[in-house]
Amino acid sequence: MKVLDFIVCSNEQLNYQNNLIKVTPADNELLPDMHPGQFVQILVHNSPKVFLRRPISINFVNKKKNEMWLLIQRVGEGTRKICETPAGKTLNLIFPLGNSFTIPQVNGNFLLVGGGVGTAPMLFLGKKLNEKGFSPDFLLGGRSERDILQLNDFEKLGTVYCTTEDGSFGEKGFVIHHSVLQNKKYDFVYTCGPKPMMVAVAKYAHENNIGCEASLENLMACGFGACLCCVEKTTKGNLCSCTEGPVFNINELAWID
Amino acid sequence: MKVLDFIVCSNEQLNYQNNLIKVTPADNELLPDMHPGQFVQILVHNSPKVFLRRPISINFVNKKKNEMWLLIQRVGEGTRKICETPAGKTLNLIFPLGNSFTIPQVNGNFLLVGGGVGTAPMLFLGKKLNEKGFSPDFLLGGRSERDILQLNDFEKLGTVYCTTEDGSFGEKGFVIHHSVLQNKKYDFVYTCGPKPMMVAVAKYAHENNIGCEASLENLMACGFGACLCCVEKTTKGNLCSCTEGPVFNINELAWID
Amino acid sequence: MDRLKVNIGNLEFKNPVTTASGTFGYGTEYADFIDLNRLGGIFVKGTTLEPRQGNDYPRMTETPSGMLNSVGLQNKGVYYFAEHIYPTIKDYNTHIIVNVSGSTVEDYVKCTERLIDLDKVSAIELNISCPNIKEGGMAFGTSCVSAAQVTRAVRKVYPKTLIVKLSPNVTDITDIARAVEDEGADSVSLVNTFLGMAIDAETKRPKLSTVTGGLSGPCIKPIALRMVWQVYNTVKIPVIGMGGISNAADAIEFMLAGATAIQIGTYNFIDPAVSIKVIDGIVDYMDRHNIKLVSEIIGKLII
Amino acid sequence: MDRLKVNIGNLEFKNPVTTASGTFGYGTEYADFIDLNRLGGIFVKGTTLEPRQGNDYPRMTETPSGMLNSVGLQNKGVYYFAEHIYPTIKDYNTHIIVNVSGSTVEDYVKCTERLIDLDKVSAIELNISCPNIKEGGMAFGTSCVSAAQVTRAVRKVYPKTLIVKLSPNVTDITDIARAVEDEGADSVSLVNTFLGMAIDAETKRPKLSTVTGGLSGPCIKPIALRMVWQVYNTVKIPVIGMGGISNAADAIEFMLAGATAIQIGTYNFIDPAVSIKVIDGIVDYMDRHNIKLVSEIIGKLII
Ligand SMILES: Cc1cc2nc3c(=O)[nH]c(=O)nc-3n(C[C@H](O)[C@H](O)[C@H](O)COP(=O)(O)OP(=O)(O)OC[C@H]3O[C@@H](n4cnc5c(N)ncnc54)[C@H](O)[C@@H]3O)c2cc1C
Ligand SMILES: Cc1cc2nc3c(=O)[nH]c(=O)nc-3n(C[C@H](O)[C@H](O)[C@H](O)COP(=O)(O)OP(=O)(O)OC[C@H]3O[C@@H](n4cnc5c(N)ncnc54)[C@H](O)[C@@H]3O)c2cc1C
Ligand SMILES: Cc1cc2nc3c(=O)[nH]c(=O)nc-3n(C[C@H](O)[C@H](O)[C@H](O)COP(=O)(O)O)c2cc1C
Ligand SMILES: Cc1cc2nc3c(=O)[nH]c(=O)nc-3n(C[C@H](O)[C@H](O)[C@H](O)COP(=O)(O)O)c2cc1C
Ligand code: FES
Ligand code: FES
Repeated sequence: MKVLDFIVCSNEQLNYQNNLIKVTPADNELLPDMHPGQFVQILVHNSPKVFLRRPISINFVNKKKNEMWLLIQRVGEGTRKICETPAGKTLNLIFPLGNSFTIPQVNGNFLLVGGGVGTAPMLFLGKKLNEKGFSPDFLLGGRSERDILQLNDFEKLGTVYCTTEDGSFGEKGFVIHHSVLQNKKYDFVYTCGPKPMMVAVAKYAHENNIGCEASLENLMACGFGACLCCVEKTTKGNLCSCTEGPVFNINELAWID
Repeated sequence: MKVLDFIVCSNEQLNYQNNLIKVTPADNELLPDMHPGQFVQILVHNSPKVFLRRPISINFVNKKKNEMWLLIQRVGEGTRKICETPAGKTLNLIFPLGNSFTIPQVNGNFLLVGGGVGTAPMLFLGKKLNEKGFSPDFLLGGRSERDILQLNDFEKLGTVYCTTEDGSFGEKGFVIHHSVLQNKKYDFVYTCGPKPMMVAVAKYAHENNIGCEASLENLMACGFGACLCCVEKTTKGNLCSCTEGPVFNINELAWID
Repeated sequence: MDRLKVNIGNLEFKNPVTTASGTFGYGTEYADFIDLNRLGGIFVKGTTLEPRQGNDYPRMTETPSGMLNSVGLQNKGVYYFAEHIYPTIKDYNTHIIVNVSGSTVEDYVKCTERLIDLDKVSAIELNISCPNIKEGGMAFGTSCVSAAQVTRAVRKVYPKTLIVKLSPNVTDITDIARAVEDEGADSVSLVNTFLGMAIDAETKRPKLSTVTGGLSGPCIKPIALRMVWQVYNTVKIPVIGMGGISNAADAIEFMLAGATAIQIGTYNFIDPAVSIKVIDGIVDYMDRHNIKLVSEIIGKLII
Repeated sequence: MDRLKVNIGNLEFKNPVTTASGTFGYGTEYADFIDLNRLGGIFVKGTTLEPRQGNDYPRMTETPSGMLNSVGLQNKGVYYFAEHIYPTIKDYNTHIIVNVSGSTVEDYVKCTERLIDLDKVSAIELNISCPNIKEGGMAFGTSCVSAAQVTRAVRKVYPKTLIVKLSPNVTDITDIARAVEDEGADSVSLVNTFLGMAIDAETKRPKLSTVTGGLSGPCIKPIALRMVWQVYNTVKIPVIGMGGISNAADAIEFMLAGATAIQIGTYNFIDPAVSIKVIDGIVDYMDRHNIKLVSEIIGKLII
């Protein structure tokens, strides 16, 4: 873990509420090894309302360019301010934080389910699986076509299925209703997104006896295990989702009774 | 008084610590009549540290362009943030606030003494005197040559004398030591700047039986008479420097015993 | 706009949004910015029996998300108010409530007596919580005995709506609220400012001439909200909530916690039109949440 | 760096900058960010006799210039601490001070007893001010009688440096400070968090599972500073000040107000290296002001 200034290399507004920000260490220091599921804590230094840092997943790492990608949805003042940072300006990050998704040792049918901006860590995870020689399936959900993000990038890594609530792209409905879940047998499922979606995915996995990991987005103050604010109730008691998560095996979680 | 968004037409960094910002109402509303000595309260909306508005004098009004000028010295977070506002962006102002300098009805020898950024209201005052057909003298003081601001503008309005503490421009020393004060007899003196300077000027005026008005820079919360925080002790009791000032006749002030 | 009506004692307020004493002058200071007639009420400047010069400059300093003040109840006294100020504000179509302050019980009573006959002064707010005067002031509001004593004395002479303004600088604000309720207060308002302090490290001196002053603004909102909720759960009389309100969401939070009406203080300095924006924002919230009457929000926190 | 030394009771601190309990884990959480050996001391996590799961999620919400927490003393208990955590931290070259919390006087005493033999635990900080547990906690710190009672009981068994951490949720903090001084406390630390609350207007629900929680961060600094100054002017034992410190100027303000040492809490979350920056900033201040020994700053507010 480190606190480091990053320079914004580019800041692209992907749609009405999402930005893709690519950053590189300001002092050209080489990025350390980072793992899918890990996140950063971003300082918001120009707002009277935002006091704490904001946790954002590592969306992708481009080792060659020494760049890290952050995919951000503007939901409030903090994410809005971060997304206002123009190329050339700096962002101060604490990174890399948290545990990461389990990378399987042998090939299988892997499904990566992301809802909304919860697709963010899935790109990095897909890439890592790719590097292992695996070709995962992606199931991406959004409200409408414009909410499906980074489609081209995902398509390079595996087969992509989509759902939209209004049916404007892919199958109509929620990810959990996508036909691929009926038609194909998976060995492991990874998920990140709104809690109700993750719970539904977890139930699907549980019922079908499939291993499943979910990445939580609990509210955080520190992000590195000092405050104990981000706890999730688990079979092992209250665990910190910032150090013992954000990735949890669904069997540990108190989601399914 | 009004609360209005202004657009920054230009923002020029004059030296290491001063900016000249020209603004015009965002909705093209015509500027009302404003008077030298009056000020505006600027909202600082992008700082975690600044809570209150910041009072800044009206430096100049260009009626033709419907522009108001603000001359700002970056002394802390608030003025720094204001000076970071680029052309095209908006500043929210409450204006015009406060009383104003007395404009004499008959000609005479007028001296306008400004120290540091205290020269700000003097430009507007000089202009008004000019419009009346009077040609005032200006006495501007700064630490060094680079602290003497808007010299060209002042020279269009009257005779300019300067002092610098390091002697790099004009006479060496403080304004109060300038030879013109010995050599010329004035009928009225106006002053704005650091308190010790204004007190010295007030003493000079008092001793020489010259009328004198000073513009104070007391700490303000509201700027329009609601909080009673900005009071100055006067012969009439505690007066609000935002509504009953910022301009006071030195005879009212408890500065000289 | 009947749906915004709320009642404090016998008084009907056209809406729950009022402005806090000491931050809104006599209302006239804001006449350029807003239509004062739209306000639920105006709590005018702290008024004492005798004129007061207030404390020495500097009286103010900025703090993180707030400010400290030590104005010290500068005002021209209740007689001047009644004769010279009241006539200029009495025709506003909103409640005028005078914030009565004092150093002795007798002061409070005498000051109140001068106000009884002013038809348009619908109520008084007894300020037993000012941290910025040497004698009396906050001391009255930090003990049940003295809070009860001054309330009792004023209640005896004042037939109209009596609101008592509580100090947050106490171990248990519900004790004080109960004490003044027992003495016949029609309502309690809270909170006044928190006693605080600021130092300039470079000069090694206090930033206020009085060393300590009263803290207000958004920084205090979480504590104020907690106190309003506690007091709402303790007394039967209506609660008027304040402390750091800067927008409609804040106001609604206070109402959910139990406030029948709210006051906006310090934020008027930053946005002189905030009170009107809060009224409009409450209507918008009611529309979005399908709430017919604003009174349906009061105390409706779901736990 | 001898010029930075300060003394709390019999203990010498290499500098006045320490980190606040509950915000700094066991120190190890910060080992990646700073050299822990540079700190004056580390006040480790609130420790209780029995393990505690703490309160339900959500336990945290942001507020203007601060945050509310209701962690509720989640910890594995003093036995686990002594056996498993202590060995991993005992070799840091800084003072380790355990924050002892409990629900009954007996809990405090037993928890303390388990710590006596831990050589490198130089002192304990008796937390009689936690607003986030149902029984005991803050209740001990809001009355002189119970504050005295628990201090007396612990003092009886604990021979090393005993610091008592005071609650700011009281009418007069100097009363409590005097009460614990009279019972033999070597030092008082203040302040703990202020009891506050936050509501989500849209869902009409409290933002914390426990409804109320403890407010910390820069927002509370003016009140905390005032209390440190009051307590410094009341007791003879050294005062450890905290509440919203985020930079060296803040730390110096607390020292000018009378703090012998300071603790940094919430701001560690925003800048994990803030404690070291504060140490460096104090040295810089001393150089600029020609101050030889940091102890020369203590209580040197000019009034
Ligand atoms: C480990 C982790 C990884 C994350 N990765 C990403 C990412 O890659 N991209 C991304 O856009 N976002 C991500 N988030 C969520 C992101 O941190 C929040 O959206 C952000 O903190 C909101 O800040 P704000 O100031 O914009 O909104 P606020 O003004 O603080 O809140 C706006 C609204 O969002 C809600 N909200 C805020 N934070 C959360 C949260 N953590 N969970 C649920 N609701 C919340 C608030 O209750 C409020 O209703 C992640 C969160 C975590 C914990
Ligand atoms: C009526 C009026 C007119 C003014 N006109 C101008 C102007 O035209 N141009 C201009 O640059 N400035 C002007 N000022 C001063 C300006 O308002 C302050 O410099 C500004 O508010 C400082 O804000 P800050 O956040 O940058 O500094 P802060 O961080 O608030 O303070 C930085 C330092 O400046 C000191 N300081 C802050 N405000 C004042 C003040 N009002 N008087 C003395 N010391 C202060 C602080 O104590 C601190 O030491 C005027 C002030 C008043 C009251
Ligand atoms: C400058 C100033 C002056 C005040 N004067 C008074 C007063 O005269 N009487 C009073 O009861 N409260 C007074 N208050 C307290 C406010 O009415 C209010 O209780 C407090 O500021 C909290 O609300 P806020 O955070 O919205 O400002 C004053 C507050 C400020 C900031
Ligand atoms: C998340 C969190 C947990 C805390 N836990 C404890 C605790 O266990 N024991 C304790 O005495 N104080 C605890 N505190 C209070 C701090 O030690 C400190 O007194 C308070 O936060 C004020 O300082 P600050 O504003 O610098 O944070 C906690 C504070 C926070 C924010
Ligand atoms: S966010 Fe602080 S421990 Fe997880
Ligand atoms: S600044 Fe508020 S009355 Fe002058």
